[in-house]
Amino acid sequence: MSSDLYREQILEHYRNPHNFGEIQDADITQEGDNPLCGDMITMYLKLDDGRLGSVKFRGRGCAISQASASILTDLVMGRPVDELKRFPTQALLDELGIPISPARMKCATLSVNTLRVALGAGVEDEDDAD
Amino acid sequence: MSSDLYREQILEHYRNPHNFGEIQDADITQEGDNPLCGDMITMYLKLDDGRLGSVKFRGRGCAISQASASILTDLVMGRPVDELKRFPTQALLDELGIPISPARMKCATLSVNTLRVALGAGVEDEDDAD
Amino acid sequence: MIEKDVSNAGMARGVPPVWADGHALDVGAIRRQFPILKREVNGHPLVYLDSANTSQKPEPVIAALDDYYRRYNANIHRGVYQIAEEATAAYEAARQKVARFVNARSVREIVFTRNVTEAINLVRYSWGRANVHRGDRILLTEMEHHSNLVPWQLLAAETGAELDFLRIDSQGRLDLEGLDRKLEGVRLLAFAHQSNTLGTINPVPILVAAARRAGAHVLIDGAQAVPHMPVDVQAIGADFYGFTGHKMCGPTGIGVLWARRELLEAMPPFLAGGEMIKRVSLRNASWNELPWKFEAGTQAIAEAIGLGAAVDYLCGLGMAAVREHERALVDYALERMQDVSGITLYGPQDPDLHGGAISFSLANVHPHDLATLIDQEGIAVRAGHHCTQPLMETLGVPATTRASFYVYNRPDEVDQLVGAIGRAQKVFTG
Amino acid sequence: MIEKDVSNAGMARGVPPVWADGHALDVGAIRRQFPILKREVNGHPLVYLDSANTSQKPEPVIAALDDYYRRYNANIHRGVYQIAEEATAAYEAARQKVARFVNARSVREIVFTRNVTEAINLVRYSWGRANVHRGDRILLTEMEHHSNLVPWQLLAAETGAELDFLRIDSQGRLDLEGLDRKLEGVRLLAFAHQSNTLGTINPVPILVAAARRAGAHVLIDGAQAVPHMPVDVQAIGADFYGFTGHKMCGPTGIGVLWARRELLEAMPPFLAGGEMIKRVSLRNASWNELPWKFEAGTQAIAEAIGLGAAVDYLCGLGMAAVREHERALVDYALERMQDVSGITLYGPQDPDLHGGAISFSLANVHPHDLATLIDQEGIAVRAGHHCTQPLMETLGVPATTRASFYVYNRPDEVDQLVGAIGRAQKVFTG
Ligand SMILES: Cc1ncc(COP(=O)(O)O)c(C=O)c1O
Ligand SMILES: Cc1ncc(COP(=O)(O)O)c(C=O)c1O
Repeated sequence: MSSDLYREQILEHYRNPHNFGEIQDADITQEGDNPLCGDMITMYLKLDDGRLGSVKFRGRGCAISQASASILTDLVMGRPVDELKRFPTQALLDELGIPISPARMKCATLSVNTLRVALGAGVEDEDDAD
Repeated sequence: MSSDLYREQILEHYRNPHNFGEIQDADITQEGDNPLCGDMITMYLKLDDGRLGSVKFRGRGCAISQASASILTDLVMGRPVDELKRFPTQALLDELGIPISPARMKCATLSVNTLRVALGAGVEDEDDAD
Repeated sequence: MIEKDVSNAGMARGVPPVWADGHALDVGAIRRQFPILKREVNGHPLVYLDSANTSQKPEPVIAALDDYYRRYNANIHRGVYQIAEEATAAYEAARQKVARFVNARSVREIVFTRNVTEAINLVRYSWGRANVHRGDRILLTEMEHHSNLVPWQLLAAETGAELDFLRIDSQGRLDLEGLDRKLEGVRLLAFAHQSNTLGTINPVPILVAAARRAGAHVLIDGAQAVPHMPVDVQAIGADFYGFTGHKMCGPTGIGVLWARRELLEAMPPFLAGGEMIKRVSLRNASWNELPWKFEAGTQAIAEAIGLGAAVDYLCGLGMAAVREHERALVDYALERMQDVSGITLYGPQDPDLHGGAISFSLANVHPHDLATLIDQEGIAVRAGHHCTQPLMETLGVPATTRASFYVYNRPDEVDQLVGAIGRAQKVFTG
Repeated sequence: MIEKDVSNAGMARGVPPVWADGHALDVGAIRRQFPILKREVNGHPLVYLDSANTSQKPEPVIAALDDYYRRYNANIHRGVYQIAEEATAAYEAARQKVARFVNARSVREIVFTRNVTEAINLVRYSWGRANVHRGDRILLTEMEHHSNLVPWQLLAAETGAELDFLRIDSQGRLDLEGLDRKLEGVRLLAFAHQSNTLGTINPVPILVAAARRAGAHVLIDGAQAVPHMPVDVQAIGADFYGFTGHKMCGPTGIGVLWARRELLEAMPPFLAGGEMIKRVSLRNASWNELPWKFEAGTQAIAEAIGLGAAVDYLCGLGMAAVREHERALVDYALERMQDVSGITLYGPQDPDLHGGAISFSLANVHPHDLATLIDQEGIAVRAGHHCTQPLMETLGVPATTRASFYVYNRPDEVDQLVGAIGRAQKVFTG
């Protein structure tokens, strides 16, 4: 069984996700889901002087969706909100470090898309490239 | 050019159709047409003691539809109406004596189908055979 | 036991000759007819266990398409030249084959569509809008595929009709308790002959008889039945019965609506345009005879011919033998799979009631992760809601994994699946 | 002269690279790509002059279908396994090719249908029922194919809207006199880019501009345009533009609706079922993103991929070169045919306005007899009303014969046609 696909890092994040939980007095709470496979995520954001002071998430779903959420929270914690509105999907994929097939892309990007919606930024629409 | 398809007999009937015209005091006048190719025919029937005393037709369309009408009128003139209600399509096709492809079958049978409708008999429905 | 009867539901009036075949399938010979099975995926021979989603295609079907395009491609019902005659004859011969295959009374009752989804929508738009009114009820089941659910939601919203649902028991069988009462005031009962998610073969005779007593019309979604068992629409006695070519060895892009002729005669057209008309003036039109009244524009000609070849192919195997083959595979698979640790199997435990699709969950591996992992061993299964989201609600899971079988599957593929599931579990449990 | 502009209508914003090709077609090489052209009919090599009805298919298209079924047949958007990923990628790549081919702004504006007839009916049901009301007017032309006429008759009957028609002149060109007045109160202007019967290339820019001034929506039936000339939907600026795969070297069973994204976003779904939904509960559903919102159930996957291969093929030839080839053939054919005794030619005399389809009547041979007779020499032409019965009324004939051309036709096939017409006339005049 290929361990390329589910590197130990991913499995570790899946089993013991970072920043897992709720922020009771969150400034922004945003749900996101992936109806096709039932992945769900809720992000809790606390802002601090233009920065993401704190971020937590809850969710259920496949290892890729949940591990990517865990990894994302590490990546974005403390960064300026303006910058995060343009946070590139690729940065998260690079950090995941495994090949993501098109069918699993929605799992891998659920967290970053939910974050973008939470911050009032549009979702990247790759289908329109010509 | 193949003369099999348009034997001299067909062309002769097409150019000089038999029983062409109207019967002013017809007992039954029946129109028939073939919307797909625009063939049209009107049959005029005069009954005489349970027999088809006289039959004429008018029409316009392809050689096969018009020649077949001409040939049909010869075949049915004077025959008992009860018998004609069951007049077999094949008898007309035999008399035409040329191979009729499926696409031209509606042309070849327009006259006999119109006659059947005129006599209150149903059209043969070959599609239901199983 | 009533349920035991249902897998023979279609055969009540005797087995039409096209299904007659007492022999077991020669799976080795069958596999050689399916070119895709020679393929390797991720370094392993393809183990295709997703036929409930779409079936693979045998040589004669692929060859029928190829032959059409190479030798006699032409538009049908229009041309008076040779190749157009050939194309028309082949297209209508395919309809005849389909009619015989499901034992329709007449070829006029067979309407070609793109898929069963379109067949159901045809009934929704044409029959439904004319016959379903405010306050009428439409009875469905909670195991319906979205394609036999959402059209009725929209029809209900448009007409003011109400929806109601038959529920399932813990083994994924319909709960028929109070069926007659539930059918009161029902204009249409619509249900799947076989569930694509649970595998359940529904008790068609009971449901149809009850609907008849209640004066309800019956639509059956046969997408999962026609490919897998003998189906006799006359014996079943419903009003509408739809199925889909790509699940029965046929090409994509072709499906079938069977309906009783009187209904089709009375129904207004659905799609309008070329071929479905008799006479057209600038402001008026009249309609062609059945079935062409419902086939607007240039049809999926090659696809219909391909479906005809698929029907020939299945007839050659014998549908009773196909059903028996799948019953045996399911029997074996249920037995093997129930030993997997942490597995939950959905659907009937009795293989007589269980068509060739098995859904399951694992305690420790999400369906998508499982499907991705075992694809690494060349095994194709489906993970998701299988277009039955409400049923997922009932089962209390966001998704399941489903393995489904067809004529080319062997017991050793079940073994490979079970082995791969175990290895996937190890990845997750360490 | 305004009309001279129209054949370049699609190119106003510069030629997208996919059409760029300054060279004349190498018809010999092209013919070798179409296997059916090797066929003999009634002892003669096939002379196929019925491409306006359906086109023949080149090797790469047939091979794309074959390859799909042999190597990666799987349902799309559903499976997470390898062959499903390949099928999904190929299907969506085909959409991308089609989008580029007609220069759509976004792939989301490209909806796959069975044929252009379904594309037009989609607009009828989805946009039409929501946007056309009692007293609104729908303006058509009297040269419309039944597929762009009967749907609007039915929509008008359902909504209480009124139909009106642009007339043609003696050369089969639209009479634009009083166009602005005729457009008053018009909700929808629908017309063919090119007439399948007359060959007329309609003045698209003038019609669209006038409709815009009047606030009317515009639907263009591009069935006869997209296969034969560069078409740029952004430059044209209509609201809906439909075309059909089987006339453009593609398989049967696949067509395209292009529509402006804002319109598609606002339109309710047409067919309901699997794949077009986002979330479904027992009583409610929400819709998938564009374009999938309009693609219910298992799509014509192989056919879409085949259409993608057809687009690649046509791009390889260059659509400007295709148009020029046909223009030259029509020029030659009009000249040769006008010398036939007793012939009446319909449609524009100017080959710049005349696409590759020529309709005619003979004084002494009925179209069906002519088509049957010349089929004996292997020549395939269409005889009938060409799904334009009202236009036949205007022309005052029950039917015409139509010869139509495509990339594989040569001037010597025109010569054979003219010779065969003469021999048919001899049969009838003795
Ligand atoms: C101008 C025009 N519109 C519509 C159609 C209908 O196309 P289809 O039958 O592929 O839907 C055709 C061809 O038959 C056509 O030529
Ligand atoms: C039970 C059932 N109904 C309907 C469908 C829809 O079939 P199609 O997508 O071919 O229209 C399917 C398959 O997806 C099915 O399994």
